[in-house]
Amino acid sequence: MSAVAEAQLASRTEVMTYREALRLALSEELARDDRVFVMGEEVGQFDGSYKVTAGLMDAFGPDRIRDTPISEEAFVGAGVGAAMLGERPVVEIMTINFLLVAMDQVINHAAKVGAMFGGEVRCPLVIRTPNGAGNQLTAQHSQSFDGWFAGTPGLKVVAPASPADAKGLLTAAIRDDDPVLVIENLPIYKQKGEVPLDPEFVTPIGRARIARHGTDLTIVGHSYAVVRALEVADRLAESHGVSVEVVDLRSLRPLDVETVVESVARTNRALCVEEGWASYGVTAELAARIQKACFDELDAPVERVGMAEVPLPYAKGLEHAAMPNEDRIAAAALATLGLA
Amino acid sequence: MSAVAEAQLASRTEVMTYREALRLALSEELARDDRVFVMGEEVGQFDGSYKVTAGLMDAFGPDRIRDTPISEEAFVGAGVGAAMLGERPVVEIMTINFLLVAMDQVINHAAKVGAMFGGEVRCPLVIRTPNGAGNQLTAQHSQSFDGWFAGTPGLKVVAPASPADAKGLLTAAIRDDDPVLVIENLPIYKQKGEVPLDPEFVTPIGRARIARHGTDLTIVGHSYAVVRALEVADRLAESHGVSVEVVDLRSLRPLDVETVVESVARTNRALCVEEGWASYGVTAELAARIQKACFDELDAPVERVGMAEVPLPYAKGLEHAAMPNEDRIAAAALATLGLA
Amino acid sequence: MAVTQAATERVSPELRRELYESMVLSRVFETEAERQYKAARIGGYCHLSSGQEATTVGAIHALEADDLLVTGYRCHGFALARGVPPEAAMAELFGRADGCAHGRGGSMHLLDVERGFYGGWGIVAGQLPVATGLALALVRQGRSQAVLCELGDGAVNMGAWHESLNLAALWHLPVVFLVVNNEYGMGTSVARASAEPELWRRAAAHRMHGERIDGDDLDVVVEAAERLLRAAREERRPAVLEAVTYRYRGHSVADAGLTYRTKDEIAERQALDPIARVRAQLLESGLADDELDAIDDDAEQRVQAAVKYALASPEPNVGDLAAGMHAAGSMKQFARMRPGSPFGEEELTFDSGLGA
Amino acid sequence: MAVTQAATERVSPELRRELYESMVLSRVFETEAERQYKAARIGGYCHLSSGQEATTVGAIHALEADDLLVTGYRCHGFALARGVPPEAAMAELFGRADGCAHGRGGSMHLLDVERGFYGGWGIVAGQLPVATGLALALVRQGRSQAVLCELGDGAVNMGAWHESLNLAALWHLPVVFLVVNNEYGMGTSVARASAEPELWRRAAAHRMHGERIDGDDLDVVVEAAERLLRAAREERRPAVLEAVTYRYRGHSVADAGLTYRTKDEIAERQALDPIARVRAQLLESGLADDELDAIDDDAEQRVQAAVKYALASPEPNVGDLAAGMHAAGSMKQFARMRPGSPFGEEELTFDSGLGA
Ligand SMILES: Cc1ncc(C[n+]2csc(CCOP(=O)(O)OP(=O)(O)O)c2C)c(N)n1
Ligand SMILES: Cc1ncc(C[n+]2csc(CCOP(=O)(O)OP(=O)(O)O)c2C)c(N)n1
Ligand SMILES: [Mg+2]
Ligand SMILES: [Mg+2]
Repeated sequence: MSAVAEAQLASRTEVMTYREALRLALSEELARDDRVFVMGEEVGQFDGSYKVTAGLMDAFGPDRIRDTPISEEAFVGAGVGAAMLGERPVVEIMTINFLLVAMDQVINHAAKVGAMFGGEVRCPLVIRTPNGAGNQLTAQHSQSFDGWFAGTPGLKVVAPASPADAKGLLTAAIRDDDPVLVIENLPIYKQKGEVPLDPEFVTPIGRARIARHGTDLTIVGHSYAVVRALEVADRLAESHGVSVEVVDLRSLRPLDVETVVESVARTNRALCVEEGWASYGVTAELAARIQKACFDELDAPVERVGMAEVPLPYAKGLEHAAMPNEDRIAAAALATLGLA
Repeated sequence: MSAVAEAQLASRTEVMTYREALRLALSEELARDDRVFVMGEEVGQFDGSYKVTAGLMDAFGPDRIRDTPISEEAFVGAGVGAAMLGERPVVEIMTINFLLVAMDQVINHAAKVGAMFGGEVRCPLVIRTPNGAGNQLTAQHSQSFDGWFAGTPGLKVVAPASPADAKGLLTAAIRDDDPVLVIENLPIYKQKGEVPLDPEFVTPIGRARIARHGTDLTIVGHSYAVVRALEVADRLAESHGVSVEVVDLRSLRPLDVETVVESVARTNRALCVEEGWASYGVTAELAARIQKACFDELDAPVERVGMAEVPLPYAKGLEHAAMPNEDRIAAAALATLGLA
Repeated sequence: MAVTQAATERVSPELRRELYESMVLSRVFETEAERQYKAARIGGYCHLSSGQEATTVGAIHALEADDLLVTGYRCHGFALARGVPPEAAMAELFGRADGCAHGRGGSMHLLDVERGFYGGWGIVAGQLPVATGLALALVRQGRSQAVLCELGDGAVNMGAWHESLNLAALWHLPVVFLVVNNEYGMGTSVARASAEPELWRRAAAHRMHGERIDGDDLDVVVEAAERLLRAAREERRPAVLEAVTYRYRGHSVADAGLTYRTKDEIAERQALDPIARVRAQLLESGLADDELDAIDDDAEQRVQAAVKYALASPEPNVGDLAAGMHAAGSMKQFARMRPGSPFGEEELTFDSGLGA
Repeated sequence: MAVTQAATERVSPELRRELYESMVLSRVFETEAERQYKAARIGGYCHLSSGQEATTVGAIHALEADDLLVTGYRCHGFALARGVPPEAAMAELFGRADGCAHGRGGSMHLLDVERGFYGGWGIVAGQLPVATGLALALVRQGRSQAVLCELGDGAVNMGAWHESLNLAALWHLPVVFLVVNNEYGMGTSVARASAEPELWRRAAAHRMHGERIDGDDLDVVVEAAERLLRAAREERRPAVLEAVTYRYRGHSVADAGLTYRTKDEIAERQALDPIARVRAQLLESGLADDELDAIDDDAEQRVQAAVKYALASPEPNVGDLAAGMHAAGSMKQFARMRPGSPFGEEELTFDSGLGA
């Protein structure tokens, strides 16, 4: 491609879904670096159970887009071993719920390689998997263990909430020399947004983003919670004329506390939201950090909203009531603003 | 036994180790209830890798004290199935690190039985396992995932810090109709204390304990952190004449926040301590709860101390520096008191 | 391939007719379930077993009243064959209070403790350790019964399979692992997933009996399942029974099921439909066409009645969101957890009258 | 039992002498390690392999320079046989900066990437998936080398064994799984843990070659390991090699090792000591006693030199607590995580000069 064409491409963006943005990052990295390969259940012939990898097997062949048996422990561990020898495996786990059977390889192997061996060998492994609930998938299939991984030294954890970050963070993860868990999200896959086409576009790991500017309250979250927060912000602007700032964390480890603290120092009120259970969850860490860093700035306690603390029931009505839906987030926001 | 003898026994206590207290609870419950049986690696012929079950196989036979192959996923799951049919399995996992290979059975099976099946069947399973570090066991063997389980609706999690509670909480766990994780601790096994001999003695699940009364600062923790906190409290009383209150949580789910809040409302300062990593850990939840419930009472931000956030290194000096040792806790306490 | 020969005489015409009713009920129920799913009255994952009825119904028939059953998520047919009323099953799919799991579990998590059915589980192979534990409990309780544990051909590559088989064989537990080999795990054929595609052979790794049968031949299924369950009950000999069958529909209602196989392949298998086979056998044995049509109509009516029942059943009370999560009395243990709770948590209650 | 016959002629006197040196070095090193452990200069878990030297040294000899090695935690002998200097190994046990893992790993986590040794791992069977991945990487990189993966007899009951073998067989990966059957997993004999105690037979569950050998016969080990590693390299045929041997000491230095076996049993096995066997063979082949004594003395001196070296090596710098955890440049990513940190966390740094 000519330098001019490249320059144009570098500046161009295109509207696409979160799913397409992930696929674009994968195909660009597969094309750029032979060490990159994709491995997981149904990623090839089936086109991916959520179609993220659709078409990639035709484009890159079965060696680089590897269908695996249902053996998460073995192929996550195979990713660890391949990465230790310099490959760049991108392992797909259908949903984060199934990482439970491979927990030992993620926590006690991938995360340990760097430090336990004194920096003698690295593990540039990427694991991609969606969290979330909301389609009546029920108790065993509707969880978000994000905080468990974010609390594990040796791992890096990112969770894109927009198509642009889906591309930018996945690219950054594949190029990173450490194990990175990329937490995607089921409801967001179909969300559309502007995505930079520049193959060199990356979203830096460890940098949060102000998704919406506001002055009265900061809502902090990651993944789908950000989409909900933006909706609630609009709603409250109309209904109560309040100005809500929304911080999209983008990374959970490293966690960009500075951006959160700068925001809360201006708004003096914070509401932390997550799709998973809040007790002992991601929002617990956020609240703990904010109360310490913003002790003198806070006009109200840091509030949290998460999924109702029960194994998610199947019935639509029960499920909806259990989710951190927009009504519950709005109510929590008003309570934090003293407007409840 | 005569009523008189029973009455005497009921009121008697004896000094024994934490390990012996656990063994006493097991043998009393095994004797009391035929449905109770013990299952795990080396619990029988080997007398238990940490000797908690020493002698029990001779006393109760190989059917009730079952040695298993190294197959944590299978025998934790076997505990789930047996419990669903009304048995009272007590599964021993050598150390909490090895629960990673059985995570799916604990989180996605044991914890789901009650709610997912609409209350049609219960799972009275007990899993006993020690957490902790401090003997140069290195990165893969020195972890504390306590908060992960405490954050899982459907489970109950207790963590005795004294011989009396070791007996009382294990007995309560075995008699409970829900899955209970009993988190023991390696360094405490040899600690001695007064233990009630009454076979009916139980420590109620969900009740914390004021382990030491004080007026200037509340140190909150569970498991071995409580032992450290008591030591630090004495130290600071001498060195700085400050009066430290220590709250032993005893249960992590349900978490007795009321006791914590009552204490902090009096001392106006809180330091939360844990053996594991603090970020996204148990102390994150404690800080989040305290800042909300004690917003107007706090004179300083809630502070936290945990293990340095790195896979625990082997070398003695590095390991000591990484642990939430008494020096680090004392320094954090003084900082919280504004005396640093 | 160690295909046990059919022993047709073992299935009497009366029994065959009974099993035919059960097979048809399963087929009709699932056809209706797919319709209702597309009408958005059923949500989540919905896995159909159309084409697998001979395996399902034959294996369940081999169970005694006090035997136990555990399955994966493809469990409609097993539940119905075991006697779960279509009403309770359909109401569960609709997420209603009168569902067999009170609307908490849905399609993947049917159960019926009174009939010894300990669930429908959703994690591949996760039900195997649980089934092993049920078998252990039977032994400890001195009950000479057995556990039938269903799993798929894809599940045999999970570590839980290996660990459970070793434990069952080592401890002589009365459990029969029924591998329903419908030739695909989602879009992956057995040959693409298993280095040893004759899955029954893996039992030998634990000195356990294994065999493979034609899962579309009702007589063969009944004979083998009865024989292996008896050995489990009477001699505490666990076994692996691999039944080769075929799934007509996609992996779940959401999957068209055509990226990994051809329409022709499906058509070929449908030409050998197990229900049609049994129908033909019944005609041979003297039943009249209209008698069989009457059975089919009756199944249609039972399923329509189940739909009516499900529609009439109330939505679960939102106040009972956490019902069943904890045993009665647990609220007291959680009472002191309220201060500083995440927004709304204080309101959660779970000591409820649902279920046991 | 499929014991391959010894092919004594394949091991020349020169080679036998060399391997004897390696076996003695391992024995002497571990004897000293136990002494140092009791003197509190070594901590944590310390697993000795005294008695297993023929298996360890024979299998490692079969590796080519570019082959890869992965083991469990009982790894001293493997590391030394592969050429890790006793100094670097002993310094690691002492937790010193010059240890092969810079004092971060200790006894269980020795490694030497330059020699293709990818660790010393502590979770039973956890190294199997990792070894499978290393083999996959060899294939992707077009390198015709193989991976030797050590595990114990107790490890074969973990799900990771089953999943890894299937993946290796299905994808034709060049990996040989060396099952060091020392008859016990901690205090559990093979018969009490495995329904199929002939562990090599489990390979068949994945259409993989398996065989059992006398792990105390150096010649047999060398022959079998060379043959299977060649098949892995040249034909991408993975295999299971079960070597039957015996552990003289307890499971770890902390275990007296007598609750589950008798002193007599240990004595019987020591009477057949593999090192003594090789020494006898060397005498037969004409070496003089004092030549062999000289080898033994040399090993003693090398180990004592290693102890000196370890003692002289500095303790790791506490400021480098997190060294190696993350790749260079990661500090920048973590820079914004500091506010509100738990006490002391701000000070943690990990971009360090250690290692790669
Ligand atoms: C541990 C785990 N991994 C992946 C999944 C997603 N999943 C659900 S069903 C299935 C295929 C199972 O195939 P098979 O065992 O043949 O059963 P079938 O669906 O054919 O009845 C997969 C991969 C899961 N539920 N659990
Ligand atoms: C998953 C897991 N469970 C338990 C342990 C504790 N453990 C360490 S070694 C061992 C015995 C292993 O025996 P074997 O595989 O025969 O190896 P050997 O020690 O005899 O060399 C056990 C149970 C562990 N490290 N990992
Ligand atoms: Mg299948
Ligand atoms: Mg062994």
